[in-house]
Amino acid sequence: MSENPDNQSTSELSLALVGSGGAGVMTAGQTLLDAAAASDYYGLMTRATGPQIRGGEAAAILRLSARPVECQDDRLDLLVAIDWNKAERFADELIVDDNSLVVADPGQGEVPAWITDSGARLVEVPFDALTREFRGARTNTIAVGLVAQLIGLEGRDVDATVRRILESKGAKLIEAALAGLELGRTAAADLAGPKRLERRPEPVEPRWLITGNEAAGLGAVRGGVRFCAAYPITPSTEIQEWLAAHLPELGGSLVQAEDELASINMCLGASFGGTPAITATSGPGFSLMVEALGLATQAEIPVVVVDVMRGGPSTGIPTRSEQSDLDIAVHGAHGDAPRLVLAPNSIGDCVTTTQWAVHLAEALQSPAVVLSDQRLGQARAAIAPPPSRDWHAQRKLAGNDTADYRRFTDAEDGVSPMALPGMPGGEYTATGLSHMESARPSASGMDHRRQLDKRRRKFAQFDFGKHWADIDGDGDLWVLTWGSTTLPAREAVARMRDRGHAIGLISIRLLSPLDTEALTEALRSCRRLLVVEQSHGGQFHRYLRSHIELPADTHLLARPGPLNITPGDIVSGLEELTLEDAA
Amino acid sequence: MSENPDNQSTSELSLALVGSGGAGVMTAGQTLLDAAAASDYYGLMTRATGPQIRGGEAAAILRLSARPVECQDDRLDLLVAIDWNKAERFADELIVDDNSLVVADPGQGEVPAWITDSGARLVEVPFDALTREFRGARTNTIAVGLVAQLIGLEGRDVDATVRRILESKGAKLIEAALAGLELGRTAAADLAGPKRLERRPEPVEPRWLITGNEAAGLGAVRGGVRFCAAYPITPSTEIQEWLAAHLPELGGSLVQAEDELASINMCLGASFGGTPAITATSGPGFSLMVEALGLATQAEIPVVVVDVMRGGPSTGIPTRSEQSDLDIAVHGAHGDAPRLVLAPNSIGDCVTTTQWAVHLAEALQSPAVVLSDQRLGQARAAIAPPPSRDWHAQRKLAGNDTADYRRFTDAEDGVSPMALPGMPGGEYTATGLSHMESARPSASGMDHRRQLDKRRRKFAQFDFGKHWADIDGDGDLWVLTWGSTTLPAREAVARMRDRGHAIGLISIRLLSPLDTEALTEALRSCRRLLVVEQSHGGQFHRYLRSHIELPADTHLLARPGPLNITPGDIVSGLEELTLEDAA
Amino acid sequence: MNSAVEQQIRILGHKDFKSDYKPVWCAGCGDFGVLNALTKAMAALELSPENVAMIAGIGCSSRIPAYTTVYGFHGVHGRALPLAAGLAVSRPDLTVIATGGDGDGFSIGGNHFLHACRRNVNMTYLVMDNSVYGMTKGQASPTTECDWTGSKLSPQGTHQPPLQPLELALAARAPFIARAFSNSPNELARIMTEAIAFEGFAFVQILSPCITFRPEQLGWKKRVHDGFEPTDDRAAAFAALAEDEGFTTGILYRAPRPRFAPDRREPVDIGAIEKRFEVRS
Amino acid sequence: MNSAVEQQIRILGHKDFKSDYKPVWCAGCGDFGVLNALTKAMAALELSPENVAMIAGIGCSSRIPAYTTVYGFHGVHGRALPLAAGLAVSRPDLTVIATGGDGDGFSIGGNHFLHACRRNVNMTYLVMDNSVYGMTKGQASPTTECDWTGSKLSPQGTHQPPLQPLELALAARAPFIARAFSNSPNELARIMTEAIAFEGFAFVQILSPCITFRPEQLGWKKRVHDGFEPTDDRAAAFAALAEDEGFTTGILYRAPRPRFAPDRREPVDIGAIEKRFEVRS
Ligand SMILES: Cc1ncc(C[n+]2csc(CCOP(=O)(O)OP(=O)(O)O)c2C)c(N)n1
Ligand SMILES: Cc1ncc(C[n+]2csc(CCOP(=O)(O)OP(=O)(O)O)c2C)c(N)n1
Ligand code: SF4
Ligand code: SF4
Ligand SMILES: [Mg+2]
Ligand SMILES: [Mg+2]
Repeated sequence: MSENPDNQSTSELSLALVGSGGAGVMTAGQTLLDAAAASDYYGLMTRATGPQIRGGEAAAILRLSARPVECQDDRLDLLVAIDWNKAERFADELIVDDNSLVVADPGQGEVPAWITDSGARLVEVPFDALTREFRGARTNTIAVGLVAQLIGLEGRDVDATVRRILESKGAKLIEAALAGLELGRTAAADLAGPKRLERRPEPVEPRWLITGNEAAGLGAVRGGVRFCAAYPITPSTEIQEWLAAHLPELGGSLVQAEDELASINMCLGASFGGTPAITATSGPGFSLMVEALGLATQAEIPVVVVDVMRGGPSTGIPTRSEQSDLDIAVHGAHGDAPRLVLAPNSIGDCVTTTQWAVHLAEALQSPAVVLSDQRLGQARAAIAPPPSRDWHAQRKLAGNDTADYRRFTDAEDGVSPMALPGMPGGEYTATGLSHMESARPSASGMDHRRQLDKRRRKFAQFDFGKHWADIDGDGDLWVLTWGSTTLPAREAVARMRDRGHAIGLISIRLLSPLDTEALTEALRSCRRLLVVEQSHGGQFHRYLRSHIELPADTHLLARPGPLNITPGDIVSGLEELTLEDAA
Repeated sequence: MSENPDNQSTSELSLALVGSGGAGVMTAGQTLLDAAAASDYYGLMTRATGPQIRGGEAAAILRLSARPVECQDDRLDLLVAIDWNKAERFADELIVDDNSLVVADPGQGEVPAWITDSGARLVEVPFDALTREFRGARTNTIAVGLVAQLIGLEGRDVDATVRRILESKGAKLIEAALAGLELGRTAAADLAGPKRLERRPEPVEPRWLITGNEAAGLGAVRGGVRFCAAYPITPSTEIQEWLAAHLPELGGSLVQAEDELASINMCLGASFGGTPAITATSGPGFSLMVEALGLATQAEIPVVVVDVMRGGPSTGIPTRSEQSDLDIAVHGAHGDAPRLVLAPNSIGDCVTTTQWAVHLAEALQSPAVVLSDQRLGQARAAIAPPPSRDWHAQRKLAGNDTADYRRFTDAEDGVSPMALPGMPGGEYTATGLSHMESARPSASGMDHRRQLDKRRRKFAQFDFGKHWADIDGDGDLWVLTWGSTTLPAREAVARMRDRGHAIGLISIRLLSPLDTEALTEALRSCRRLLVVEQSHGGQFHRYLRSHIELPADTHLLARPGPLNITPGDIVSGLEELTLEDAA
Repeated sequence: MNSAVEQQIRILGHKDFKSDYKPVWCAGCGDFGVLNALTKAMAALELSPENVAMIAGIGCSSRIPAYTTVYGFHGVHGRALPLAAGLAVSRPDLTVIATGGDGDGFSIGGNHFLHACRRNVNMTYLVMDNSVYGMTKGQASPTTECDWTGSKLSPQGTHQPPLQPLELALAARAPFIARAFSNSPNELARIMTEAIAFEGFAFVQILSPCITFRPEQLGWKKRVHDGFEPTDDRAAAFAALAEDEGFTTGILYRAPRPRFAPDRREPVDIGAIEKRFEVRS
Repeated sequence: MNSAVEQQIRILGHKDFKSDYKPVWCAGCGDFGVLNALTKAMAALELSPENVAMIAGIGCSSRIPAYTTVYGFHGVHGRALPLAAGLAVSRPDLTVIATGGDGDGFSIGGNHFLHACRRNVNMTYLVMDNSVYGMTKGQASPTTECDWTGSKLSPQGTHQPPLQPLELALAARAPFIARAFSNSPNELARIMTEAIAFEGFAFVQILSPCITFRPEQLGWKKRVHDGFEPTDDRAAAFAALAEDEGFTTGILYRAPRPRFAPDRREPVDIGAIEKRFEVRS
């Protein structure tokens, strides 16, 4: 690490880069994250963009830390504005204060009020003018050089990262980029930075650089998925793209479908043939899939849908996160159609939960919905490698002795052995009609009930183990949440503990079927509960109420996306609860 | 009324006709119902059919009464089998006992065990052979003549009804039919019938002969609907057909769409243009509409969808009833998208509730779902004419002063005045994206929340009045239900009262938004509650739990369709509750 | 998947392809003829039931899979083709036959039909066309004549010209396009045999009368005539259609082209893929 | 509805049809040219903004309604045509223009396109075709060349021939079919004017380059040439398409036929309808 004695050293730091699309703040952010990772740091970068297709306003928000972090801090140590074009759109996410440093190009417009009013220290760097000092230099590389220097990133890690990212672009571009880095470093030389990252002790643990969407793709193939059909939709497309690149390497295949009606049905067709299948989408696409998901329930065809949630209803806010598809994930089917609904609660957990979803869908011959969101999916992080699990696609298949084979036999554990095309003697016709054990359609209420009972039983009797939730802590004060809001909740809980509070956290991973017994048990000591979710309607809270008795003193912190829920917000919510108690 | 002294006279009677499709039991049933109506009776006919397209087994089940009835009794006084072809499929709906008379053709197979074991009196009539006595006579007309005679229907009313039904078919057919009636009457002459309907005192109230599906169509046009786009699906097609015949008479129009995605979007297009619009469908079609319903929520376009529920999930049991689309009706949207959900609780109420739905959708610029079901929709009844209501489509429109018009202005009552194409100065672009008051798309969390708050407010502030539920009775014992199960519940409550129990009944008509305050208030005196619904998963019960605190002593009578929920079943459920109490 | 399953050489007759379920169809429905011809075609091709999958949507016609002894999937309305594509792409060892009615295939399923023609996955698509929605009791379908007033849903007719399935298939680049008649069993079985044997997407429109809701279709017998000569020239095929009034049978167009095969890459194991995520310094 | 609204005679310039919203489009996107030409066409037709409705789906191109001063509806992906049909059928007094991209119109919306061609409701359909999904950052659309490997979702190409919108429209019986180029403003405005003035369903494929994800489309300028001569002969139109490589512009086909009009009946009041339910004895 370079030395910069006049600022305080730290093991953790938050920063952001803003600028209009052409300025390349996302690439700059990724370079810094990757370089910090190479310098043995953990870290996270989230993206915020405006509606413009290309060239609109953009912000890359980073947190770098010596310990694993997956959520942004409440505030920034450093904010670098290559320009101020519509940056006020992100004002509620880019919080600076009198401990923050703000670096801006004086030629790119006035510093906005929310910055000047904040008390942050302001420093001018003429990024645009600097580009003229080396032919081909770009403002974003200059910014990378500047930031790296200010926060004390190892120069060789930054250079190596830039080389790697530009690998395929030719020597000339690399040369210009390295010159840009140098320009930035020089500009930083006489600046007092914010805190400086301390050097990490060696040796360090291995880490991965991965986005939540890539992680979901990996989880799918770890679970045994070998087929994907998909239709592009923000913010899920990167899962599809990752699978398009990697399924063929694993002997699998991906089909770009004409729409979501086709993609989900293609998946059902593949799965009917014995190939574990997945599709990825977001709210509008998911809405188009609910009919086929009902078919999967009735015909007992395993299939996994990853819904990377964004703001809704309707087209909503395609580029920003929300946790408001819980209702449709759980209840989006006509008829009585309980299904598996799971939610990853960290970027690394996107691997694990998606893998588990494949395993469960296959074991239970059921559709499974994985509720990820834009916050997890499009964030890139340096994380500890997700643990390997031996969850694989293991379908209960019909044996060789298929005499008198009945596809929907009323099995005690609710899971009827499945025959696959190619198995002689197993021939049957899968159907969305109510049916007898033999698969023969039936309009009889008795046959109907027998299959409904059986399907209920398969969920009730399965041992989901302890993975249904992450539970941590004890005491009478608890936070209950799910999905990506777990990340600020974890941090809030840690802060409360630092202040001496006994507090527990439950993050539910298996939302449906909900393990009401275990949840009730986990909440046994709880007298004050804060439910945290990123939805306007409090969908999670209502869902919990429909299944269990919540403590009388339950508060709800529900906020639609993309309004931030920070660790600080949750701490405030908890303080209210504890204050109330004191009063 | 004809005289038949050897049987007891009655003001109410239940009977059924069974036979394979070709036998025409449905026409026979309708003839009897219509003739009884002409003889000043109320009555109801429900249909049960097998999966065969034409010619499969069928049963027409009738109840005729001097007082309004809309649900079948627990048992039959008379069962007429033209043949026994697969009649056992309906065994659980055709309950006979030692007070019942069963008439069957000895040439058409053995009497099934459930009949012979029942203790019912058995009588043989050779329907098939009788047809040979008059060229062109048909077994079903003979059966009508026989039944009419046995139960004491006025001959001239039967003859007139037959003439009317066959009006367009020519003299020859009418002649043959009348001869058939006569053959039936003669065959009945030396039979002791079951009970005999007593003559009704004159003058009698006016009555309508109508099916639930026709009633929904009428409710729609009463409310002001002038556009329908639809795609056929059982059991909703009759609504579409009724509107196809009648909208053009009212200056409106109907388009048969290529699928449900098109039909719902056509409705939104028409409604955007200011024309109140409706579509009718059933579960599978409804599933395809949820994306567009989310658009209607976000863009605040009124629209009504009547979902005539059938067995699910997936294709399920297309011809039979179930109340299992509550979940998707309430929760079937990605994002936070509260919508109106209503349910008629009688055939006549299909008029009223559909009309109200149109009124509410228009007043609140919101999608509204009307949950009817096959039991209501395809039953035909002689009922009191539904009361006329002054609920009309009354949209809050932008005024003439459109300077600075903002389509989604943050109105205090949550309802932003709407401009319609053709109004100068009101031009705006409706959108499914999150937006500002001006309708301009926005990815800002603040704009998003403002519109979400506004839309929540429009539901919260609206005065829905007392129609949200039918509430009747008091005491500490209550039945809580919705939709078509209200019919047996009403009768069960009446029977309990006859036995001296104080008991109350609540049938919720406005399911969403649920008036939790009023419901809690209505249940204030309730200590023991029976929740009744026709779903396997107890969707209604879970939904109630998510919104209100139910009494500790709450029982659930939930049964999937088409398994019958009779008044007797509900009485048994109530007895258990009261017994428990006594114990 | 199937490679492990030992294949027995059996010579099966067409009755071996017929299940013992009694069809829900009305007596006299054209679909009986389709079922018969299909079982004959499968026998003629010496297929094994376990290696054939019939995929259907919803409708009277779509009930056909369960009346055979092969694997079947009776999906939801309009989605037979994507179900079949997913199966055929992931299990190229199987013989995949998608089937259904004119409503299922050309109304709600029209988009998948278009894209299936282009995509050219190796499968057969048999549409039993009766110009009506039989299952829902007689509404106009896309192929219904515009002046048919027999439906309560369009009592004054459809107000639009019938869709032309063959012309559309040709415009959408289907490589095998034919028409047959359920009442001409031998020609039907022959055309089906060729369609199933064809490598790629083979589409057959089968005129199959609905005697219940379109009894006048009994008259089709007199109007149907063979006449199409297989060509691989699109212009010639368009020209043949210009002459056709909807009752010419035969193979209209046959022009094999590379069938859809998804991306292929050098196989690696998951460990190697995971390594790419590791932080390099 | 509109009959009550008093009509003012105003002469509007094309700028009166442009809103003050800044398009989200990339600088240089072909859709700017479409917006310009459209506002010119509306001015030339002396339309009043309040009597025009532009209906779009989702995509870069589908954003266009809000950039005009007419009524607009930016619906969901692929459903512009049914929205427009519902509006046009119920409000025949309006000028209804449906619009969107090639993904919106031919991929997810393909079925509605087929049926809109047949149904022939009085409206115009303008598709801005850039052979790519711009909005979702560059995936292949139905009109993408099969060997385009620029998308991460189909890195080895699409494995299927591009869909031919004009040929499909012709096969599906659209009565007005044209192609234009966003970079030929005068011809584009002229064709739009004719399409909007046409009584019935008028379809215009507009080649509109995506400079961000298909920068090579800047080369279209050199390939595009006029050439179609309007004909009302389907065979001639098919023949013209056989010669076309996708870059001929002009009106290909124009053959007015009765436009869709739903059933009409003698007006009665609701009371008379209700009377029919009364029990008669
Ligand atoms: C999503 C959905 N919409 C509507 C239906 C109702 N439906 C069942 S079959 C059918 C039409 C069948 O027509 P066709 O495909 O021509 O088959 P046919 O019965 O004539 O053989 C319809 C509309 C359904 N099952 N699902
Ligand atoms: C149901 C649904 N699926 C997918 C998407 C994502 N999506 C938005 S626009 C688009 C494609 C747009 O392509 P095109 O219509 O060609 O418009 P362009 O952006 O190229 O102008 C897609 C797939 C969506 N919004 N809704
Ligand atoms: S209704 Fe028509 S298509 Fe259906 S089974 Fe009967 S004859 Fe066949
Ligand atoms: S991405 Fe392409 S289509 Fe979209 S605005 Fe940019 S240039 Fe136009
Ligand atoms: Mg048909
Ligand atoms: Mg495009």
